[in-house]
Amino acid sequence: MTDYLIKNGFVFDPVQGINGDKVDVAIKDGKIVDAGDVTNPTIIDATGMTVMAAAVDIHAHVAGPKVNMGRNFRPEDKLFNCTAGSGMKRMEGGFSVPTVLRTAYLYARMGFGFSMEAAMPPLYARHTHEEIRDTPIIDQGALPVFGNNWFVLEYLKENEIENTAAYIAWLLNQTKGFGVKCVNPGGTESWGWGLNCETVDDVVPYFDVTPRQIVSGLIEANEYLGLPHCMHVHGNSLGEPGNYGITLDTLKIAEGVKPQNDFGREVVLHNTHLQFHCYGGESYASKSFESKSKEVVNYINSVDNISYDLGVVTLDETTTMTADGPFEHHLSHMNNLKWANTDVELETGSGIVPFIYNPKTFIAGAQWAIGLECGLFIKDPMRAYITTDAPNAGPLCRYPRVYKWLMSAKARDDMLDNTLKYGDKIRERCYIGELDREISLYELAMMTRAGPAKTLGLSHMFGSLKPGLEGDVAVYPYNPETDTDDPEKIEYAFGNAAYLIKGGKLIVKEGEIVDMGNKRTFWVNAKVNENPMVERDISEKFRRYYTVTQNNYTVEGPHFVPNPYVIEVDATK
Amino acid sequence: MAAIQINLISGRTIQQGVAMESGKEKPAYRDACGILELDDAEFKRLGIFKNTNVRVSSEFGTVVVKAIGATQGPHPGLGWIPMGPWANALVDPNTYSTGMPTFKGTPVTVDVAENETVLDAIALITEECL
Amino acid sequence: MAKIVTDVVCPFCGTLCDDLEVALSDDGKEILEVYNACAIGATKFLHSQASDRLTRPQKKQEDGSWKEVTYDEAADYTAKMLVDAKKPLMYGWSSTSCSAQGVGAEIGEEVGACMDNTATVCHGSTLIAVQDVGVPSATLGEIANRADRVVFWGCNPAHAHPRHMSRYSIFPRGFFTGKGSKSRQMIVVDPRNTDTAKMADVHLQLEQGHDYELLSAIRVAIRGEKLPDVVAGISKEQIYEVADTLKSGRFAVIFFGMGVTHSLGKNHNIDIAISVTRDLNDYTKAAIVPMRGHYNVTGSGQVWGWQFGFPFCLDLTRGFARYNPGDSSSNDLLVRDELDAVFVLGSDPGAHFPVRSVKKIAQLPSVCIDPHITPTSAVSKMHVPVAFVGVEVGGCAYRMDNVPIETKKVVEPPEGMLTDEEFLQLVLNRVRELKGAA
Amino acid sequence: MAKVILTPNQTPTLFLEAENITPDVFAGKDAAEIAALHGFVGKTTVTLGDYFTIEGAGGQTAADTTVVINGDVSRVKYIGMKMSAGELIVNGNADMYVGGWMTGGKITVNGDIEAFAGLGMTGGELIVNGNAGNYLGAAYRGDWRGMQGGEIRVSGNAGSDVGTFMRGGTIVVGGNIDVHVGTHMEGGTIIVKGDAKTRVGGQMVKGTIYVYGDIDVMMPGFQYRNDSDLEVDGDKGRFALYEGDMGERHPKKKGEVIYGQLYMKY
Repeated sequence: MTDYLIKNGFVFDPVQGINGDKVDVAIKDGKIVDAGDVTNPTIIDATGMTVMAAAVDIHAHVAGPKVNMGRNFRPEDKLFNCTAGSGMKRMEGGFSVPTVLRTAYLYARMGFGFSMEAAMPPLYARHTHEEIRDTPIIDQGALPVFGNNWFVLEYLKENEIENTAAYIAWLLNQTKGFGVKCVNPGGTESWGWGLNCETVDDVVPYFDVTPRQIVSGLIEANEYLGLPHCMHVHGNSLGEPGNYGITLDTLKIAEGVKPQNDFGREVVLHNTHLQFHCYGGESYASKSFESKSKEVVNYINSVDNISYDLGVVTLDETTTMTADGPFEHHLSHMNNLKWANTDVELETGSGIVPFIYNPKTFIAGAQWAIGLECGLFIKDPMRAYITTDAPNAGPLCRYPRVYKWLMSAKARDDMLDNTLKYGDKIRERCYIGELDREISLYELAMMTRAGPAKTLGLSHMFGSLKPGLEGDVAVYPYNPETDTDDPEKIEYAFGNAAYLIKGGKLIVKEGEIVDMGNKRTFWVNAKVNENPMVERDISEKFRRYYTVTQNNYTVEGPHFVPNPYVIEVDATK
Repeated sequence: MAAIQINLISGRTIQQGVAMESGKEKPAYRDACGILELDDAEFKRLGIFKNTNVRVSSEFGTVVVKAIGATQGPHPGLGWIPMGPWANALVDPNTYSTGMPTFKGTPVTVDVAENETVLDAIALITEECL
Repeated sequence: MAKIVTDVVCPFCGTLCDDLEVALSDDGKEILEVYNACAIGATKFLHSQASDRLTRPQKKQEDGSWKEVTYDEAADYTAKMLVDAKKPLMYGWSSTSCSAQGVGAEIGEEVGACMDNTATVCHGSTLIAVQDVGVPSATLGEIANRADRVVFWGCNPAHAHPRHMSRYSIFPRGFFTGKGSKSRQMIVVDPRNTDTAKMADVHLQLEQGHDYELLSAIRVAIRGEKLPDVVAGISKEQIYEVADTLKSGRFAVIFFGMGVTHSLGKNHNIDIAISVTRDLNDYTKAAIVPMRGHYNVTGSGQVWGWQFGFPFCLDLTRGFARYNPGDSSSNDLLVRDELDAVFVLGSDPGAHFPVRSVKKIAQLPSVCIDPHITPTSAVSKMHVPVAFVGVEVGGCAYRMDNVPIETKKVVEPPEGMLTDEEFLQLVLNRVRELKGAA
Repeated sequence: MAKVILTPNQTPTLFLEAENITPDVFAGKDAAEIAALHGFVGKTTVTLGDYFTIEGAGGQTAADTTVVINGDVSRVKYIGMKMSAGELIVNGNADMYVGGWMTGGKITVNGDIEAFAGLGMTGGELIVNGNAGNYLGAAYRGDWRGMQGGEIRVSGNAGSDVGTFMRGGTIVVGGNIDVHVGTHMEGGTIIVKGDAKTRVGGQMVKGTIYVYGDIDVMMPGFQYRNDSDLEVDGDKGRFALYEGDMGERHPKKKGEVIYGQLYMKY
């Protein structure tokens, strides 16, 4: 394997406290090493450029059944937008829901090394893994959804944490999943009857359990197992005016819970796409709707065991997709566009609706502002990660644009003054006008690398350039000394990495993708004590209520996970 | 000889499925699919007994099949040929720019062809195409 | 003592039953019996081992006779045909595994083919409708566990999906449907008094070809608006009654099949059935599920979806993917004379396309890859027999509700026979050699 | 106005895809440059010069460029695609996608055209002195934005799916029309001067359809409202107004529900 030495770049690595210093970065046998430890390395001249560890995406919808439904039911998303293959690359297509090839190439061009598929319906795990397998270059994992799973509902009604944990361990193994995702706890099961859970204390029909019990129990089970990632929640009443109170209720469930794991993770709850959960007011009308990002982020600032990602609205035509079935139904009534829904037996559901965040409307502009506020109010950027909840709040390709808005008050003002029709109203109803903070490159590295890697329990592999970590390095054509004059340079640079080295392989060279890498699928194998009761419950449910046999449920073999990276966890003590 | 006009539809039958999986080159496939199911009233109009060979013609082609009594009827005005090359010799290929030929709802004429044989699938397709 | 293989997946229809048990001879070479399967599924397993089966490729000679060739020769012929053609069609892809579909997609991309699957004559209309209005759906287990109103519209599962009603839709005693069929109201809409219709609580024997009008009338009735006295041969009283039955259920499901996808209006018939389902969700819970035919037609749409973004009717000739049924669809391409070569795998257009399209296949350079002798192989220039997927080689397949299940290998194929995937890999390698040389 | 004349000199063995045949692309180019423009036959790239004899030159802009095709182009797709200005005249039959996604200018076809003409059109004029195919002025697959502006006039008959998901503009069909007219229509006007078959205005939300002749089967969701004397596209007559589709959602304006309107001429 070639050794690399990246010379003369401005390096940003918050884990090592390197803030723009010119430090050489060396890679040997696929790992970062001290610059002195490489022999005859290939030199990459990063003069005038920004060097960071490859980025880590903690939450995106890029593989699996609902993503593919989003592709297949939106041919118009690809009209005049498909491109031919060239060199190593195959054909690509799609804007809001790109094909797996375009997803991989986009991530590479944006300097990413790892992406977490944010919601995997367990019964469809094979599908998710087939897409992950066909997405070259980046490492990926997938989070199975648990918040509406019948086993979980039944165990947590009685607060049976050990049984819940045993079931989680079993399911992670069966589906080759990475951690615990919880979407609209209880609400999606209620949606099986056309209903919803709108607060943390609404009772799930028949199962007689509340979202509060589900969230609390899943956090406890997650820490009982000591999984690398914490419980990853998308709370109740997403997108509803006035939902910030429910968000605070959800976050407070984690109060006092201490992380228990061997991976250096310090949080116990990750609230995803916080933007959608920070709304005040009673309707979407400009006289009622308001931002409550400050209230929510201030609470998070006051504790130390919660992280979140932003979910910034990028003001595009996009495709919303979530395991929050009732929300998508609600959305379809708002815009009358096509609506796909799949309820999954015993487990979860999902919905998909195209959506246009129109900058000419007050509400889309306010959502844009709130997402950015979530990134600007944070005190500790190690706990706030930049996402667009791709493709829900905006397409994956817009990440660099979000960086620009976060890093430049000028760019934000330009939006408010020139692009958004209701800029003044948005300044009035949101906090965006009072925020002049500009995220620095050092903070950007926390919010896109060091932070997400730590919360995923992967800081021993990703997120920093410390010797011993994976040889995942991105070099961007951005000169922090001279390119500060024009925010557009930020957007360009972070969408057009000059170099990406992934696992020690040169993937992007002078802006061109030259290698398909050695992609791995990450999953977590949690060992628990034998639990005959849970085993019996599982075989009983398969015999009576599933439409596949238990033996045919297990995802196994090189077809689905050809290049696994298994993280072992021992919870037998 | 009498001739009648009916509306032709086609689709799967379990016999068609079994015969197809047993080999489309075999006589059993012809026996399962080279048939036209008609209501009793249509047999009266044609003046024939059940299990008589008939010629079915549409704007798009002609085929000889054996007329049998409706197994899933009555279905007045409808004739049924199980999905397969015999039905497809007759159907309307117009897709209305959707990609889907109009497999169901082809107006056809049925007349008696007692002395003609029902070809097997391979012979039929060979005769029509080669 | 026979050896029993359990949890076998049936590679026939989109029901994708996964509880089959196959009894093998002591040496594991012969299938003796198939348990739990329907008549068609059992036949598929048993016939796979027919003694008169072809085991080597055959090339048609000038005089119409067939001559055995090697797999390498067949792959070379296929690769040359695809590379030389300006606009080849690669059709089928439904009775094979997702991994074979994946290799096929790479070939299609390399040679700039039009690629289409059997949805084009099956549920292609459904895919178009889903693109227009979406699809509120559910897995089959949701239906087994919850549905108390079950509609079969233009489909006849008693014949086409023989175990559907017992496994998923009518008879199972699910979590919230403990009384099985007694928990459910069954409505069948079909112009024939089918064997499915005979089991129904309500049979609407509509006039053939007027599904769109009847579905529209149900929407009108759901909203409580006025109706004409008779629509599509059904009285308005009966239409209002059916609308009420559906609205009053806790969970309604509409299954539909070729009766609507093949009849006049095609995608619009599905579109409006989906609209009915959408409407019902304002009153209760409702889902709609297409009764997909081939066991893995769904899978090919999925594989193409994540690789190219479209589920069928792909035109890759320009080096990127384009899609428009009516233009890039097999039957239109054939009838309009847009093609100069045809490749078929995992389907039988010779039996299932209108004869006008089959004639075009017969006139063009053509290759048919299929375990069986079929009307397609009869009109093709080359026939490549392969191992049976789901019997002699495993692989992933997607059920009609998109649930992926891995089919099993139960017995070995005859010695020296290749699988679809292996043959495709030979073709892909040869294509790359030819293109590299060019 | 500058004029470019294309005379077909061979029929493509398969079909020629020629979206470059528009005033927009021809503007600023001379005959040789136009002849060098790409077209596609299957996976092969060809030039317009391979299939046409080209005379004249484009004007400075699309607006002052007229393109004339003298001859049969019934095996040529995408003529006038995305055209924004100027004029295009086809003296012969043309294949699919004539004027697809056009935004302005004028196309006249003196012959018949195939399906998908005026797909997703937002402006301009498309005149067909002959018959048109299916999906005239409709939306591309999956899109809810069909024809949004401009005008399509067909002197002969039109196929099925005319004006699907139409949101604006006008389609006039002088002859008869096949099934599914104005399905999912949410604005704009369709005038059918001949007969219609079935499924006129199915799932219609808003917009107006006039039918001068007969409709074989009326959709059950349309309700008779009243009669009125109207002048429609220069033709005076008495029309019966039906509103619908009652099975479909409808917007409200000032408290009043807005329906699709279907006028039948007596």
